[in-house]
Amino acid sequence: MQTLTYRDALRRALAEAMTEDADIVVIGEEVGRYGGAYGVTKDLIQTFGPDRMIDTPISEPAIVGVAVGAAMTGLRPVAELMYVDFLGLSMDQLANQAAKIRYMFGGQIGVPMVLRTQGGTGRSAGAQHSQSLEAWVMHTPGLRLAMPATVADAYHLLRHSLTLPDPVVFIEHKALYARKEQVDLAAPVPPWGKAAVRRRGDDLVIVTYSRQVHFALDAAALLATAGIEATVIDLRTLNPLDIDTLRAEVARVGKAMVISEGALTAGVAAELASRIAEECFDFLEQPVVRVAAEDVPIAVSPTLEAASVPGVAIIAETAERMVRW
Amino acid sequence: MQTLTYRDALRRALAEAMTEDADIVVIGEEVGRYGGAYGVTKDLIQTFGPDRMIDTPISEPAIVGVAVGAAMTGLRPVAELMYVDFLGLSMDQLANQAAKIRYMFGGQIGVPMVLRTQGGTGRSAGAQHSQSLEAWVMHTPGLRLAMPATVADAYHLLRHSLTLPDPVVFIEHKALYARKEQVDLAAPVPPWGKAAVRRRGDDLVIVTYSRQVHFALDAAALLATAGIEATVIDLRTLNPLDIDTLRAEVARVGKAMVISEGALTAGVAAELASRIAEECFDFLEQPVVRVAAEDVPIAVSPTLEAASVPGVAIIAETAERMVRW
Amino acid sequence: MQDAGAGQGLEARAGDIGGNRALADLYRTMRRIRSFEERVGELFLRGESAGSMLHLSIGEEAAAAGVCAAMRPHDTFTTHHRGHGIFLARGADPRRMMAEIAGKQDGYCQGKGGSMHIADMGLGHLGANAIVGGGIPAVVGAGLSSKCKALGSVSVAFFGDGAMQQGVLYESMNMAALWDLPVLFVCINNQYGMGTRVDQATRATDFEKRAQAFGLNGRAVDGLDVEAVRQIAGDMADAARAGRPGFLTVSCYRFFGHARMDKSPYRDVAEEAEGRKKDPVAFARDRLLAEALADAATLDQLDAEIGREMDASIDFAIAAEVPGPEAMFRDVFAAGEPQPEPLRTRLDRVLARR
Amino acid sequence: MQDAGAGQGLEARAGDIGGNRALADLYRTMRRIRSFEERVGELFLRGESAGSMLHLSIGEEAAAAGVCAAMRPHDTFTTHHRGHGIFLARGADPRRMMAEIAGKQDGYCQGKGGSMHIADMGLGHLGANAIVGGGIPAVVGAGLSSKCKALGSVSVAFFGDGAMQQGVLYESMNMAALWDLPVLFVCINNQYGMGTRVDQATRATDFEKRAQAFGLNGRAVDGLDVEAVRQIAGDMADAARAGRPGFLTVSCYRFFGHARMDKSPYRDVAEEAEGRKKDPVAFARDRLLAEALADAATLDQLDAEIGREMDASIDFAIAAEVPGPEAMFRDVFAAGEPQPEPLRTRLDRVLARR
Ligand SMILES: Cc1ncc(C[n+]2csc(CCOP(=O)(O)OP(=O)(O)O)c2C)c(N)n1
Ligand SMILES: Cc1ncc(C[n+]2csc(CCOP(=O)(O)OP(=O)(O)O)c2C)c(N)n1
Ligand SMILES: [Mg+2]
Ligand SMILES: [Mg+2]
Repeated sequence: MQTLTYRDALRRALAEAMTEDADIVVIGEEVGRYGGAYGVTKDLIQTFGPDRMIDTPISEPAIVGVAVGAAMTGLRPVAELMYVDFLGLSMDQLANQAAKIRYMFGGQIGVPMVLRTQGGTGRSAGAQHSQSLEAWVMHTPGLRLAMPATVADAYHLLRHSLTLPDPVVFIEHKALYARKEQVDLAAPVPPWGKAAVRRRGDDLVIVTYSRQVHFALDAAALLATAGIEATVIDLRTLNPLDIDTLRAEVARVGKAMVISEGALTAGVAAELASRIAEECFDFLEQPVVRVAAEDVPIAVSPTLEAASVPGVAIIAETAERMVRW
Repeated sequence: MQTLTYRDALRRALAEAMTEDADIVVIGEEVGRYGGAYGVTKDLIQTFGPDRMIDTPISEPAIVGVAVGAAMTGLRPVAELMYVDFLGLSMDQLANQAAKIRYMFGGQIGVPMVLRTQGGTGRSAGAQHSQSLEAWVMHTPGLRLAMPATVADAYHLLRHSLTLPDPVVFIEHKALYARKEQVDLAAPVPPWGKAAVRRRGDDLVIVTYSRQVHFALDAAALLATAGIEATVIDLRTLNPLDIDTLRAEVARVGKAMVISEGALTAGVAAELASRIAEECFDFLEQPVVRVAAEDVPIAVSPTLEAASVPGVAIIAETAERMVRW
Repeated sequence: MQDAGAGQGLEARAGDIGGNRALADLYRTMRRIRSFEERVGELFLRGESAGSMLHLSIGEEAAAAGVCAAMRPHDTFTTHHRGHGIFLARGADPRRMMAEIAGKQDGYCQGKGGSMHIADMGLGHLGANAIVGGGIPAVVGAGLSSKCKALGSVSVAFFGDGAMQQGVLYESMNMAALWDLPVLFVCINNQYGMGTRVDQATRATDFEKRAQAFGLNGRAVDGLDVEAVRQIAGDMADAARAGRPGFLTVSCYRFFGHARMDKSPYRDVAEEAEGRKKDPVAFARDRLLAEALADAATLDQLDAEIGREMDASIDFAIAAEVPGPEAMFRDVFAAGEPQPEPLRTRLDRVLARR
Repeated sequence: MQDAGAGQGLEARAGDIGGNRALADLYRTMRRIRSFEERVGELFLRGESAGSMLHLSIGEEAAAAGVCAAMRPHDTFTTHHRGHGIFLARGADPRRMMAEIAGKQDGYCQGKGGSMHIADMGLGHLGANAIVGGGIPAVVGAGLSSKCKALGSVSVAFFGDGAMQQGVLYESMNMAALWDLPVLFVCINNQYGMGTRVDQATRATDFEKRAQAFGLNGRAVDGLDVEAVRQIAGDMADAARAGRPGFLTVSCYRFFGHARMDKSPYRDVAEEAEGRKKDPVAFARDRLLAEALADAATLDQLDAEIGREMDASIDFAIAAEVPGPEAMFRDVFAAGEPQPEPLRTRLDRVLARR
């Protein structure tokens, strides 16, 4: 057991993977000398040198496109977008190229790359630096999508991503980097594609991922003091999506809430709610309830920012209403 | 009454709006001299000249960005992306700029532009020219989204879009351009944001938009021969989304199918299914059933292409199973 | 004098100082920028800013003052994330700017935009941008409006050297040239994009040559000398107004870290000391004194007066109200149009069924 | 001889014709391209192509043949939507190409890619692209692999003049120059992007100057003379291999419409007649004859032989199987990984509950 931050766990995963696999290179803005805008790649350039920690110009479309070409020719690139909000610049290379190459070319070749980036609110970074755009990725066939909530998962999911034959979008949460946990990295974790049941209770099931897992757990702790016991599922990956765990837990309990920090409409919460309703209809006592970000841009004002995404209070309050329904 | 194609209706809407509003300019690749890749703007350059039918270089990010700046300074631009698949190139300008400007700037100014484009399958155009990406747009706060299915709506929704104070993404369907209908353009149509009930029956409700409306209607006709009567709702706009009509129809009937030509996962069908389940839970006899494109890229092979998106057969077959459930 | 600058930035106020209206006026503008930015740093240290993504333009005052002095009342512009100085040079009210940086209701954008999204349609500020290069194509659109509607206005895009590697710049320059638009692209080359020195981002640092290769009037100027900047920007704005779009790169040095948390460990003390010698404010002051256009006492007095003005902007920002919760749903779409439904309203409906 | 070309394109077969191996070989390559493209048009007319988005490279044969002749076995490349000729020049099997264009199982991509997404890793073809400019950054990535792994290979991006206005090209060129990568950018300037003549898309048509302004080895060559193209491409490929990336623009004329449905109403007959005089195949043939490197009979015989080869590719494509429905779910992800669930499987589960 050791105390590790999410940031350090990511760095360790990268460093270990790079040590084991000489084909891994990191390509992105400020990943080398600067050590990453959020410090994830700090000092890795000392170990791996500038040829493997490749600082790029501010050219997001090309960063992703270069990674695609590198992945097709023998490297295993980790491309980095400093903010997931910059996906808008890279979506062609990601969705039209990386995601489709294996298919369009009849299975001749894959694109084993990882696109690391971070999203979410929590730093008054404004409308263009606070989004949660995982739904765009999840909607794109051909992409894997990992969103770690815990320190151990930051490590394990990144290690695993770096072994996969297909492109993985790996979205960290900007408000989690400094999060510390006691972890034993040698302890077993659920396999890739399996959700983790972080807490188990019989009154309702809360399904979420990334930072909202912690909000859900905090809310669950609060609810427990009011005699309500919630199951909290951390999805860990959105592609693959672990339907089996969702089905088993919701069928058992009969009430489900899904939470996403992304905008409500046509977001991840909609997919989760639809899946659960399809798979568990006969067991549901009430509609699956979606708690997601408001359908508004994120304001820089800290009060508005916090109010526009789910938090412990609204989760707990909604859960209580669901249980008392 | 007259016979008009979808393409001609669009052209007429543009021409009339441009005649009435001198601030409207069309900006895009091949919109002028060529008359549009699918012929929508054919000959408009004769009437409005090259200063209002502005042929651009192949620069999708800038096309959308230029429209944003023009819209902020007194013009009402109609930017055109030749294929919705090119959104990946323009998403930054659309989602980070056009969609957020009014909000980020505290309501000082809006971006009254229309982004016309077309999507969908039907021409063996392959993975990068056959997508249905409306979910990315629908998920972005600040954007309106219109997807006409009928000739009359091609006309009316475009006319209406050209009066709105906010950015509208207007997605046509490539397989509908040649569609002919008898229309009376002076006849009343539902207001902007209202869905149209295209057929009414008591056995199940089918909710869809764009080309799938016609597949749904054809399926409904087939079903009728087997004694099953379906309601078919054409959403017309996905933002605004007409929850009231959905609620009223589904509450009445108790069974709902939603159809989208976009990929299933995290797509528009998920949003529709979630909405209906939330709003009509007590009336639903069975889960809302999603019929959407497979979670695969679109192959160029005509057989694979057709098989990967919903069509009349699967709609009818699924509807029958739902009713006989 | 306390509220000088409020809406007055477009007017010369240099009569106060000396004979050379131009230089004195430019000095005053640059000093106001410098003082304002120092106060932004203070606001952050006092924990009153909205977040830490604050990018100071200290060292870059000549680009802002010189180019804005070449602009006319109806001209428009966009800026990058380091745009406080430009906006001030254009005539912004420092109090409303500071309030915006604090995320307050009284800010230019009602606290929704903050430092990186400040804008003011009254002054033709079409917006700062947190996307590197994101605001560039908008000026081509503004140039198109100007041409189509014969407005006679020029539109100016301000951006950093980092944006020179963003593809949309070239698409935008190409269109401006193709359509003979009244547009000016201004690259403020402060030698760094975050921790990346400009020669670590490209092999080709003579940026004006790129613009020339796209058919623009591409020029370079040293951002130490504000009069030189104003002169060339004036010529280029005239040319742009006549349909010959231009690109100007202004060289300077980013005195401090990228944003408030960055201590620039990637550059050494000697380099920074050398770089900070390229101080356009000191350079202008020395020239005013050397050419006897002002005496030191008058300048000191002016500086002090500006200092008080900027102190007041902090007080104003701190005292201002935070936006109320109802602001959250406002301005996603225009008033009177269908609005987004708040989460709680939806939940109430979904959960209140029984 | 019927199946000549199958995997043999990288070998010289010119011994058949005359003394100047080089020109004769290049002529043969160009003739094969011309003949193949004519058959693609025929396939479409016979209703056997998958769709109508077929872009013929007739008139552009010298760019394909000349540049590919400068490439070595392990080199890689990407092409644009008009890439049949390039792939053939690289040694593709016309039968598998034609089958792919027909959307058949026996095509290079099992009928999933079609004309615009043809690829073959065996020949280093990293893929054609239906996004203008979309394949350009991939060669920078391939160049990076080559450099990191000391492969000694060059990677070449082929694209049209239309892609010169796509921002990602400049980002890519900048990176290639910054990192000294073994990369070559080849612009096939056929004067049109759909209906837009190159001077209607830009004011600056000397594209090599743009590349120079980004620090590349920027050159231009006339695509009438295949030997000139091969010569300069060879020099540039050598330089690229040594770490000096290059950009070459090859001028030519698009003989026919943009795609199969386009009759080019936007250009007049006189222009087309003039443009088609710039025929690299005829030019090479004339030179072979003029320099007595081949006699007309031999060339006629070669042409006829090629014609039969290409006719056979049509027969092959028509006879080939369409992909079976199970192909739909294959290759979204690698085999053995979690796969997408088919709609029907999900519906069966959802609807079979009772
Ligand atoms: C598209 C995009 N990429 C990256 C960033 C992160 N970022 C913010 S400022 C900056 C450096 C910009 O450098 P430059 O353009 O020279 O402006 P300066 O900060 O020097 O004024 C970077 C990389 C961003 N905001 N937007
Ligand atoms: C990003 C993108 N924009 C637009 C198109 C539509 N389109 C296909 S080919 C083409 C013209 C391309 O011209 P050029 O690059 O010169 O190639 P050419 O067709 O002349 O070979 C256009 C506009 C596209 N496929 N991709
Ligand atoms: Mg800079
Ligand atoms: Mg061309």
